[in-house]
Amino acid sequence: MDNILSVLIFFPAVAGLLGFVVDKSSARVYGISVATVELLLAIWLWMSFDGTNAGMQFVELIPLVPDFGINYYVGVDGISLFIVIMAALMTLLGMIGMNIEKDVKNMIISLLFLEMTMIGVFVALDAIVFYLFWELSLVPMLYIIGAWGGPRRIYASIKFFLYTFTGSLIMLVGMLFIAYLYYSVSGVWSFSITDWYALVLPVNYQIWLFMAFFAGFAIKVPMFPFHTWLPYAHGQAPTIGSVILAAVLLKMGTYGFIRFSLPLFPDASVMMIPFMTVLAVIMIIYTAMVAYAQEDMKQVIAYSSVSHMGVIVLGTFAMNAEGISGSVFLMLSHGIVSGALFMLVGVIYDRRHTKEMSEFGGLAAVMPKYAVIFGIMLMASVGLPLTIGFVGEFLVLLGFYQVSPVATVLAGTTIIIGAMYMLRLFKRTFFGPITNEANRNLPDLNAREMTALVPLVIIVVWLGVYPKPVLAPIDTSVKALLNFMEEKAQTPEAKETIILSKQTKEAE
Amino acid sequence: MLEPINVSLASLNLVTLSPMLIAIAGGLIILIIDLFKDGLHKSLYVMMTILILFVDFGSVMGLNVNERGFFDVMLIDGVAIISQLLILAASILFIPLALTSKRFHEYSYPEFFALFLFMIAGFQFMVASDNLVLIFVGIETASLSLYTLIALHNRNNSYEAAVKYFTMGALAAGFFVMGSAIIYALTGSIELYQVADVLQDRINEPAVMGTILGGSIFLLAAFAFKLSLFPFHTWTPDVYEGASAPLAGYMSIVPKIAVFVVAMRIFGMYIDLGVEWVRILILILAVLTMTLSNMMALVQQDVKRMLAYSSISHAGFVMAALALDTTKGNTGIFLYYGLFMFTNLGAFAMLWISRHKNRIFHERYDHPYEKFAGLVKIMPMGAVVMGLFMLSLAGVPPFSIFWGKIYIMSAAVDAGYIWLAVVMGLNSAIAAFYYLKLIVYMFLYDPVENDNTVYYNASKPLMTIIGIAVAATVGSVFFMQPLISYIFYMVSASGY
Amino acid sequence: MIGLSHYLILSGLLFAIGFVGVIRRRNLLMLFFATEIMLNSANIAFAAASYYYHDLTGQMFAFFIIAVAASEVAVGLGLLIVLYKKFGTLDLDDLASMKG
Amino acid sequence: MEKFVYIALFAPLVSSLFAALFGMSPKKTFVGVIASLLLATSFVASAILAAYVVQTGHGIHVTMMDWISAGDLAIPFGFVVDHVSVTMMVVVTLVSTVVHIYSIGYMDHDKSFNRFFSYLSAFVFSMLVLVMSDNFAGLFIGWEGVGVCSWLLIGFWYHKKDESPEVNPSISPSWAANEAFIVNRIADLAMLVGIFVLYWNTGSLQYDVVFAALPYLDESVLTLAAIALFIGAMGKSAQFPLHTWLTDAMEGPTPVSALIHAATMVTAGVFLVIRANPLYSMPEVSEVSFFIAALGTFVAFFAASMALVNRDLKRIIAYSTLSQLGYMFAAAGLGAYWIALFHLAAHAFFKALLFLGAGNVMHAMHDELDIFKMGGLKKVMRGTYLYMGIASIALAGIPPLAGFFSKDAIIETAFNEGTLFLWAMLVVTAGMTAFYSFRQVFLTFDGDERYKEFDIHPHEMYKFVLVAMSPLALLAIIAGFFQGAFQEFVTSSPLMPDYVMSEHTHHLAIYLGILVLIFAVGGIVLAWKKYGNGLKRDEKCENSFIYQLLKNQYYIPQFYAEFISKPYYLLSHIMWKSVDMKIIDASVDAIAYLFFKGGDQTRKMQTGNLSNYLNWMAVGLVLMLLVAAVTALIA
Amino acid sequence: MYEQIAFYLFSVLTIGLFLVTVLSKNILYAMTSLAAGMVLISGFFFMLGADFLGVVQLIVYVGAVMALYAFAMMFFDATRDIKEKTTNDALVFFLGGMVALMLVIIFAAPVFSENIQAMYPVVEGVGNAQAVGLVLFTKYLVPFEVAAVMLLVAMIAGIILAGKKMDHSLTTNDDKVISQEDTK
Repeated sequence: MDNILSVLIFFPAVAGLLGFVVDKSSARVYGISVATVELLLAIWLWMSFDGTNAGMQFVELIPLVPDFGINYYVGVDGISLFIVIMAALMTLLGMIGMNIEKDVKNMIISLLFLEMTMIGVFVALDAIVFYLFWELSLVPMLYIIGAWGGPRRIYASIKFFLYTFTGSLIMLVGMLFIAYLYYSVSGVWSFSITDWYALVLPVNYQIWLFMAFFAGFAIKVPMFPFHTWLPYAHGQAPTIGSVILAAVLLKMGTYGFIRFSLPLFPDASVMMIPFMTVLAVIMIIYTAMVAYAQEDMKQVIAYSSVSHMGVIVLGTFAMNAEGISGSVFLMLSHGIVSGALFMLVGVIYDRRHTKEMSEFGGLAAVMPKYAVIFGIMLMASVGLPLTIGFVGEFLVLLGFYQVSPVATVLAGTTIIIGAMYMLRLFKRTFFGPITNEANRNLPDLNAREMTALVPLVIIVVWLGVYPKPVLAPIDTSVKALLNFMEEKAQTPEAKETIILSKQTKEAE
Repeated sequence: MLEPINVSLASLNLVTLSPMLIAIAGGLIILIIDLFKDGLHKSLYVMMTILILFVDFGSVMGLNVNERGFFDVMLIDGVAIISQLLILAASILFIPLALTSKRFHEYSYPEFFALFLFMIAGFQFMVASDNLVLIFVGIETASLSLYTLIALHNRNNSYEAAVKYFTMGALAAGFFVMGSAIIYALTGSIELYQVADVLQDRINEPAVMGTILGGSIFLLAAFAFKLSLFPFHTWTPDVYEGASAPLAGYMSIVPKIAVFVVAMRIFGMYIDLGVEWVRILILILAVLTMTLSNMMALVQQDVKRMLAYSSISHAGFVMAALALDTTKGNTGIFLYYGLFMFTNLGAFAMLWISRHKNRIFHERYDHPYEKFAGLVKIMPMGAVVMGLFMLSLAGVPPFSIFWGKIYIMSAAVDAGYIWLAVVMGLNSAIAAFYYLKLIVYMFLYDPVENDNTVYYNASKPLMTIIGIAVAATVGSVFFMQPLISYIFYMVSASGY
Repeated sequence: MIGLSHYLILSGLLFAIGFVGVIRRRNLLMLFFATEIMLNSANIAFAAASYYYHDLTGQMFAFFIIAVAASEVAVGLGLLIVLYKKFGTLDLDDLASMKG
Repeated sequence: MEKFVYIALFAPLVSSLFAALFGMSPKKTFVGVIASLLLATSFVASAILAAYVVQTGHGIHVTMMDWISAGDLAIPFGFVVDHVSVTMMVVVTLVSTVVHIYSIGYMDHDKSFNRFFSYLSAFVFSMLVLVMSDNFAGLFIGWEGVGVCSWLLIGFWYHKKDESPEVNPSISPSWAANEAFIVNRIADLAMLVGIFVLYWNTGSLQYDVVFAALPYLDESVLTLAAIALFIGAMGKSAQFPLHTWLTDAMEGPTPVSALIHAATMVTAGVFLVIRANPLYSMPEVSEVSFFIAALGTFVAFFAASMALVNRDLKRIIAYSTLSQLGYMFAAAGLGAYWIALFHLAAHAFFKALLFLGAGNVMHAMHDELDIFKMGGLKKVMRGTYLYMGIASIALAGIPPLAGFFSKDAIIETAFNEGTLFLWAMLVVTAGMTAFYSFRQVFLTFDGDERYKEFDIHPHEMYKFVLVAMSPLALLAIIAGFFQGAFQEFVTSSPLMPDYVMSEHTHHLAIYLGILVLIFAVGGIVLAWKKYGNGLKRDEKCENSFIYQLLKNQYYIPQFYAEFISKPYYLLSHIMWKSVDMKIIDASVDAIAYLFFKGGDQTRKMQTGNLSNYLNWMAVGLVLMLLVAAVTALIA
Repeated sequence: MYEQIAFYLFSVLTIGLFLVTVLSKNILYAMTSLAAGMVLISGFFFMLGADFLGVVQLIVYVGAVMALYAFAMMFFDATRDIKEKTTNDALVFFLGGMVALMLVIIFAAPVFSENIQAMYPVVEGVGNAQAVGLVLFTKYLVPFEVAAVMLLVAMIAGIILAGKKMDHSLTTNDDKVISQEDTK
């Protein structure tokens, strides 16, 4: 099945359209079935994926507007493969764990459309197609936050939409400029990324273009100081919205850095390392501190997301295989872990309709299973070895040490301050005596919630102990990427900074 | 004594006149039918009009590119053909909106349809000539018809709107004739290709530049009024509000396409001559227009007024493309309006569907946001359709206007105006807010009053038109390639 | 000797007068008078240029301007009549129900 | 032999998972029994491996599977059983087996009995990973693993509530757990940096590769690596200034204190220095090594001083642990790695014994820990008294018990290295050690029965528990005699340099020993004089500045609370409320507001009045004409 | 010489009359002076040799337009003085002055070009009306016809706007009311 990517993209969309017909009472089962099939398809994709091939696989190219160089062009490599799978997985588990009474059908349909856009973003190889899915993903998310959210949901959803939209429009100008440069060099219009890769841009252009793309990606990531939409979005979104947002949508930004910024502007990327480093380090430390001051469980996790995304950004700009592979892996692990944490907060919110930490205390005694799973996710979040969280974080910090030891140490404080806010959260919620009588008889996780959470626990441990099946394809593609960047870089500084692994060097 | 003049019929190339003649004849036929039999139902006239426009459309399709006719007064170049096609297409889409389930005043007049056809003929003359006289007469024919059409809606707001539009239009006509007078005084000609030749020679005379610029500025002011550019835009929201919803939608498209063609001819000439100030002024106007009208749209309480401001903003956006004076930019103008046509007309048609005669949601506004609160609960498909239009207007891909936007932004980038592309992008972001506001009202709020008022004016023809608009909006990606290549071919064939 | 510039400047002055009238007048009927002045001023410029260039085009334009002016009067007065019937006034200060 | 490696390693994991199965069930004694059996299996396997290493003289190296590989980095799950690690394995599995059995009795009445065993076994597994790993990353796994288990176990009684120090001098277990975890994380960061330095300079994290590459590295690299790794060790081994967590960790159940915070985990830092001895032996890093020794000595004295006045039974032992860790670092820093390792092993036995004894006392006293409220317990708790006595004698360094040999060797090393100041400090500390050990013993077991005031009826621990403790007691007594054999065994490893005293020291050894002994005996005598016949409180002394200083742990916890924790929270709050909300978010909103405000202002031009509209058109025209005229004039 | 005198006389008169039109409070004065101004403008046309234009000016403006205005004035009963709020005269005259200034500056430039090739030259010895007729019915026939349509539009517009049917609005009345009216 060579066109599996198109199937992956459009299956949920078609299912979403058909979903309008499905009766309200059965919508949930319908959604779960569709998402399951989608996940199976994604796993099939993985199974038929050639992990040793660093290039794009399952490529499809259908001209859309050939005069203007726009094609429906999709493909997947080691970097995007697992994010696609994760998107499918998180959608499914999110649906399973979802506890929504109101307008279930609309929610299911929105989620299915959202799934289409998420997968589309990660497999798009044409800048316009990428942009298309990128923008389109805002719409269902807007609806999800706005329709099922908390009291300030409308403010939050509009803020989310507009902020991201603004940044990406500047990115669009950047894309158009590259296409123009490509046109002026080759005489042909093209928006395909693989064509652009061949383009050698002057360094000053690279810097401007880098900044243009930065505007789009940084807001999405979200990088300091563009992050303030995120606490609102998470704070107000329903559980499922937060799960998808944290697990997948944020990854679009960092994925964009890897897919666009690094290979297209290798020199600018190298020149921007100090800038990105400063932002990333501020992001890591500052938002972790802010997370520490939060009173609302969900806000803690929301800010912690920003902090962890800082680590991912840092790894992206390590310019060595360790850092970038780690960064990609960390995207996955952060997706799984933060998704799970948001689901967990959702569990308690369903029961008590509050997320304030001061309302709780001593939950460990009342809800032991919940506490155990929360504890495991907490440990994964703070990067405990043999959980999924460690592998990426370790590789990123290891990789970035080569670039800047001082920044690494500063960024490394994430393992300290990360532990501080997470443990504070855990202690205030789960430890101590049961002070609030309302908590005394809370039911523990039910079967539905367990179904949603246990697979995540298994993945957290499995990929923590044996990350190789995932890490190896990522690493192959990342090495190819670095190799490519090194060849393309013009300035000697860039060539020097981009570190190829010994194996790649020997292979040359 | 004067020599008798022999003119061969073939040299007149009368076929270039055929489209306009068809429209005029159609108008006359409708008047004659009315003369013979009173009280015919409006549906007859609607269908007649569609048929006439259809024939008109066909005759435009049959024109050859780059021909002149009738003592070189008529100029049928690619631009003229595309713009006529767009005008006719929009008109064909517009006119069935008369078939509402409720009766409104203007459609009780057969003259309404005759005037409508005369107006179209006026527009067609405007775009198919480079003679300032014909352009002027065409503009006035169309405008006078339009003023009347607005007033025929027959309620206080429509008179106010028509009078405002008329008065400001008269001032603009004054600007136009003064500008033409300066051009004539300077060059001794009012045919643009000759004007260009003469100016080309005189462009280096030191003191003439100010005069050239002065002439262009009067014209720019006149066209800025027609295109509703800042600060000549002030009529737009009021007129749109006073006019019936479909006519407002129509006004946001067809007159503007026609005026854009003329503006392209005139200002393209100036820019080609190297009068850089004209370009700068147009860019200033365009940027001010899109930004300020966006800002004003943010604070509107009425959807129709919001759409009016948004149309102004879109016009500013396209005007910026005109200032680029590149083939791609000019292609972008038509592409943009070709796409905007469906979406905006669809959006106004949705307002038309929800127009209620005597249910007052708001003492002043017909379409306050509150009216659409919770629409998704009352009328799910309606809400989804309106949402699609809003997303398209906001420039969210893959809906139609997105393609126009990136094409124009790309044109700006190609011409080296990257800052302009960035401004366009940021403006789209601001604009997204007020479109979202409607979506938020429709999808995220609960209905204010739970009854079926929003269905009020719906009828099968309206649904059909909206269906076409939706199909064009959503499926735009599939016809982008033929559309772009056709327009690009036509525009470049006319040398713009 | 009277040159083209004399006529043009006269035309310009008349235009400015009409212009002042348009922006100053609050009574619609009198406002329309001012627009007539503006159109006429252009006519002078056209006729003058036509004379000095020995070219008839200018007179043509002026002729059409007169035609347009006449049509505008017809439509304008028609509008004023309906307006007057409904509002009972021609003062445009009373004509501000739509704003913002 | 490989299978024994895996048995030794994974038996505790199996035990942990097995116990976890019943984690949420009510107490099931068989869980404890099976866990203990599995631990015993692990011990037996370790012992077999030890015998194998002794016999063959070389270690076993197994690679189970790949873990992380990215770029050039390849980290396997590899385990090495050599002289050093096998020693640790034996000590760890032995002590933990005893503690497991002990816990069956100690945790008898606890409703979370099964969970406890799960955590405890998980800890042992982590500790074994730590000691057996063949690379730094594997070590780090164990390192963090024990940290988490320690967090779980300190916070085992999580349901106790936080109280302010004025109400209750001890803090809540959950607070203590978090403190331990976070303080350790600070050190872990440094350790990670050390790992990064080594990786980027040697290209690997395998011990053998790294150590082989050391001679080719720059001095700065070596120094940085040595410092970074040592900071890592400081955290886990609770060296100053990261020591506060250890005493707070006494909030955990006593078996935990015995296993983790005395015998095994806290010695991981020492183990790391011993493991990385090729690095610390490099002449380029001699200053770092000396710093280690100096810091160790300082901590030995510093901790002992705090132990002098403390009233909390477990905390006294914790300070003593701290002090003894100082001794170990002193030895390791001075290059006497095998002596450090020997003291580590010996200390594990008697300190675990001491703690378990303290646990018995607690059990008897219904969790009362204040030794001022005890006294005269020897009548009811003979066995415990005996064990505590033995352990204290060993700790005080009275021959022929284990402590004498190991500690004396360290003091001798300090003398041998010519660092007389360190030597003097260590000797004085030996005296203090003896004093506080016996102060505690006397206050607990001798003198008047003060507990009766509080209506407590102490009783002796279960018999099987006492029996289970006997191996430790035995080892505390006899371990010292194997000093020679141990030296021979350990130093036969290529990775373990020998350390022998110089001739000079050797000659003086007997005098030095006697000197230390005099101090030790002096300490005991002093303790007897002061406390042997019951508690006589001395108001004047207790109010003296030094007493208060020591009692308040040199005010260091208060310092941390006032100058680190609270400011951090305040700063966080400012960051959130003022910076994030008021500056960053507000500026984003301000931009949006600006547009709104602008819209509100601009819409005023839309007055609805036609005249104004015409004026606007006029203004527009005039402005544009102005441009034209200006251009004309310029031209 | 006569030409100069005539020009300046006519100019001053025209400007004065139009100023009265623009500034007068009395609509009758305004209209009368407008008509007089129009007549004078036709004088300019005759001076400039555009006899036909001059005649048309007289007929259309003074004849038709002024008559229309006169009727309208009667309809609106506007013979009395009209009160106008002229709040910002300063701005108005500033703008007017600026426009005048700019136009003078623009026109003061040497706009007249020597080398203009007249497209439709004024033929010596041929009457102006004849020459105009020739051009109008060849080159400008299309605009002429369009102007005819425009006048038709204006006529229709005038008729229906002023017609009785506009008095009952179908737009604002409910459909029930409308159907009742239909049956009447």
